[in-house]
Amino acid sequence: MTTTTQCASPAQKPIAFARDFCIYAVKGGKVYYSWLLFLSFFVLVGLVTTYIQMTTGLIVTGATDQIIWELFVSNFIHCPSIASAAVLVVTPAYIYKRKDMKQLAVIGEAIAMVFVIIGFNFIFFHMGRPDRFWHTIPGIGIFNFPSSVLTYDIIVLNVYLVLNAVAVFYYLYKHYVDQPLNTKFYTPLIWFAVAWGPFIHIITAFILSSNAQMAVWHSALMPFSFLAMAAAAGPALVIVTLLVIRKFTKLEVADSVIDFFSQVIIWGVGLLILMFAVEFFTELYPATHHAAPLEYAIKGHNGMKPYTPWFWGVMTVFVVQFLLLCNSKIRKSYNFLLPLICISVFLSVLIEKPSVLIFPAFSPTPLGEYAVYHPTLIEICNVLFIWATGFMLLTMILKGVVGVLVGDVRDSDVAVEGGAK
Amino acid sequence: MAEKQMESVSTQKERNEVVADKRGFLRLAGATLGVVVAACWTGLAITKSAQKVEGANTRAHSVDEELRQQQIMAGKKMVVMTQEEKQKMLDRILRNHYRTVS
Amino acid sequence: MISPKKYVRATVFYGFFAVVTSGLVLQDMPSQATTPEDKSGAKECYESIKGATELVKKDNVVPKYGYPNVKCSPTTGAVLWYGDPYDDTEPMGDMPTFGDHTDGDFAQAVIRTRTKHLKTIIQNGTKCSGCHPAADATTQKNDPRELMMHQDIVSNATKLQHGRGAIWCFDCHNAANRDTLVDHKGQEISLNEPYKLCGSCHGVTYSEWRMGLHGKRTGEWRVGGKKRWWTCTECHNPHTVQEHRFQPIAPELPPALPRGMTKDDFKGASGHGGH
Amino acid sequence: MSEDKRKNDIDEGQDDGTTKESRRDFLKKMGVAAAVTTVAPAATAATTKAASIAEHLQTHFEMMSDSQKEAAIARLEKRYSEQFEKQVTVANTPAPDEVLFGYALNISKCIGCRRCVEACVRENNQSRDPAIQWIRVLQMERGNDTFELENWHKGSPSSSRIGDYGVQSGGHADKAVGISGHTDHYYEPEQVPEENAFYFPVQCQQCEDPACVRACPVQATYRDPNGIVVIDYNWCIGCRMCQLACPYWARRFNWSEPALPNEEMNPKTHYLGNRPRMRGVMEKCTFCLQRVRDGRYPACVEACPVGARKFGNLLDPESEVRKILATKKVFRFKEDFNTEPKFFYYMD
Repeated sequence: MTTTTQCASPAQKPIAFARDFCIYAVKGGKVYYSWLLFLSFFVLVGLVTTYIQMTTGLIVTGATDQIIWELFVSNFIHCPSIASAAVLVVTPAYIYKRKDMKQLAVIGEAIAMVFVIIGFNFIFFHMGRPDRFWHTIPGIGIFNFPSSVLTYDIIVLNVYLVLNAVAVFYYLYKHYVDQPLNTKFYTPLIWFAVAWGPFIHIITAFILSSNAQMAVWHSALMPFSFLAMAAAAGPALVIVTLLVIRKFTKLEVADSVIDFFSQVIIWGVGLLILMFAVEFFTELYPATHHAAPLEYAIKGHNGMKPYTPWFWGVMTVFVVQFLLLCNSKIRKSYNFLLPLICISVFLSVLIEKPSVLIFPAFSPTPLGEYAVYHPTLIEICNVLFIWATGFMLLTMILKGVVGVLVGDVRDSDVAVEGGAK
Repeated sequence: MAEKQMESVSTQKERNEVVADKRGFLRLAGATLGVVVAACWTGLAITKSAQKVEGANTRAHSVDEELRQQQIMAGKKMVVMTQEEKQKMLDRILRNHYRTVS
Repeated sequence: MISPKKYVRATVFYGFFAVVTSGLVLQDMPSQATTPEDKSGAKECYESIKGATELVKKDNVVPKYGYPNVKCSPTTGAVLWYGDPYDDTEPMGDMPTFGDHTDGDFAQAVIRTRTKHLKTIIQNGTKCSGCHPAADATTQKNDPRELMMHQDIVSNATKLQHGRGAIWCFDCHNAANRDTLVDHKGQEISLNEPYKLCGSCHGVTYSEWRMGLHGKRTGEWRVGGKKRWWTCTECHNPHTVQEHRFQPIAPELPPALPRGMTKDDFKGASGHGGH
Repeated sequence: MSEDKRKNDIDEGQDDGTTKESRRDFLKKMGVAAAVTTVAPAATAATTKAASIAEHLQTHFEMMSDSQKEAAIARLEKRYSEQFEKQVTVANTPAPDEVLFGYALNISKCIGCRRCVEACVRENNQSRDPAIQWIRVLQMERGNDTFELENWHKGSPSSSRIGDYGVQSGGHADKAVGISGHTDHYYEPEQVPEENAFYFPVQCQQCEDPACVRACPVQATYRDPNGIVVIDYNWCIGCRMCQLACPYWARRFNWSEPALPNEEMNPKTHYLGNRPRMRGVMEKCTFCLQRVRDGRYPACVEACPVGARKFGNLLDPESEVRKILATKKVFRFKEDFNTEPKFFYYMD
């Protein structure tokens, strides 16, 4: 058609894509930079605290031999929740073939990818010897495959990360060069990723429930309540993200999409409340020793009730959220109430992990001790550091994704061609 | 601009869906087989690395399922063993030991 | 769109806050682990019965295993660790069998000679017979009465509990030779071999002791390996054994509480366990 | 006593000992010589750095060749000798053949004096601050009152003699009788034993089917040929899955760099046993591997003032533990977890 000034050869195109994508991702307006600056504050502080933890050891956290899991694990468990929720974005788009969501599926996959990375970061901080991470790599290390549940989790998360990264960047690249997708490759990939999504959370639940001695976790309901949490917290994050994208970018997001996700949250929170109720009944009615940790969380033990306010607070918030979301007027309040409730859903599911699920479960210890967990400032700073880096990554990747989707990031050939038209 | 591209993608897709002849099926079957073989191979490689430390996976050959079940059903915490139980327990431990060592 | 000056200012602002927060965080760090002082300098400590089984820590002995011959607890003064489990011992010698008990392995058995460590003997600098000559042999065998001496050993001799009041000092101590013991058959037994006397009444315990089920042994775990057998009186005080099998002793310090918890938190906090 | 004299004594002690491998001895001496004679500091720093890199890159102990093992041990001995200012030996005594270790503990004898705990800390070079202890002694109420109505929910009552210790005889229980009572870890009376209390020491039970070994993602913890569950401290990644899996609360984690005073450090160590650990790894009771592979009783057995602790070879019917199994009332703690502990509690 027209003479192209800089026509990249096919082999250079992926490099050009990566370059354009990165350049677009770091450029932005006032709000964009303010948000990144806000996050960078936590990153700066976190760098110091990370250094302290890596040189001093895990003693800087509040963990003890009585309560061995710190905030890192509690937050880690939240990450597969969000990551597996990508399924809820992809499924309607590709399996139910909803037109209004076809383009948005890639955003869900990007969120999944980033949250798997955040999860790995939490595990890295949880390890006593992060420098020995290579011991888990098959080939140079040892993989205790058939018996250790953690190895399953490593496999499942890595596969999910690869699946989503490939799906996201393949889609974006094809969009970039304006070529049709190879559906023979892409469709099975998407289907496979959809099937794989629930696994990451189920196996994360198995890490907990496979411990015979942790009585209160020894429950078959755990994977399902985890999936319900995923169905609640994942779409909550997706809604907030989509609303932000709709407000600040040119990408069109239909109201019907938001409505769909708020429906999913209702189901997620509702099922979650139901599962909590079922589990509490099963534990508390027979009142065997299995119920001891739960009783400790609910009403304390011998005057020690560190988790009681958290427990009741979180449960109340769940119910209130459910009731509020049942009101269609609130669901339609896209600019104020809905994002607020979504953030609250995200946070309440996150807070439920340490204060109800993890910390009380360690009391009594196998030898009958009751203990209280005291998170330290360094630990909290490190957690914030991981979240801040994670959200920074998420913001930049989504910025690039949106750039590709709306056509701001384009192969120069196509751009010129499009311009001529 | 974006809409136009979407259109082109969807037309391409429709064309692909039409193609479903014998060769396509064979290719698909071949690809599936390849994926299965690759998965098996990876699984085997991973499992192999697990057997590096000899005798660590005692789980694999800890037997006597029936006895194990009985014990779980009994829910024994601090219960004195009968002579018979003691003998069985010792047999189990020694058998497992010889199996692990050999 | 972007005014760089503004962002430089904001960065400086945030940087300041970052530094302040880091300072706060550093304050929150656990205090550097201090190495506690070695308080195990005690030269003398006891094995089982305080006041009766004292052991001296030797500086110059370098036995086969480890360095000092004993290590003592800084809190209770008890022996915790034997560099040489056979220190100051001699072969046990023959072992009488009562009934048809299976033979224990005592081929390599060693015991510690009691006479060297008996406080009464050491303090007086003489043997028992130095104060109690053989002339006292006329004393009645079963004649409970107030004692003028040894009230630290038996506070009220008229109510001697061993044998539930049925026996008296000379049922065990040899009236004819105070440096030895005597059994009910009149057999003279050395103070170093109290098991020969105790076993004549406590037969079951004695056979269990021979098999290794009762009592303490140190040394090698192998059957037939060299072991130091602890004799009856090294753990039990025969004069007070009726009141308590073992002399009550002070326990070592309790373990550290979980970090961040105080003793008050823990009042009644440890409770129903073991599931 | 001067420092030199003591060093000499130690050296003599070594020579008296039964160390067979002369080459390793030589290496050891070389290491100490290097430590004592002041080499140019820069060169020392460089070698230290190289050694620490080599230590980071070394593989699992069971997968090392003999020469790799020797090198790894020489590296450790050099490092420890410098750190603790005395000659430290790291043994690699092989496991004796035809041996399966078992342990028996008489709960009717135990007086709760915690000397086993203290001896264990000293023998096994555990961190003093934060304090790590492998043995935990529980104080419990005697189970006489299990017959009273308000205590019935705690479990089925049993014959009074065994009931004294809260232990049920024969059959099975709906709920635990023993541990249902009040347990205290931090008891601190003037003197022990206390009235109406019995004591229940818990340490690693060296299970035949250990939950911790199953949970470890990198096989850093495994069962040695004598049935002891050991840890390669240099292979552990510090994920604490084993600690979570253990129903006996037997494993301890080094939350920080362990603090161990030079004078109190026990210089006779074993690679899989009591060598000083580093920050961020798991540790646990190994039945004093360094002692039992040399034929000696574990430190807790030798320290127990009442002879409540018994140790021996389960394959030998003449051993103390086998005789106890044959003649005494024996139970295992939390048998329902099916981990097949080789640690037996018994009563007279």
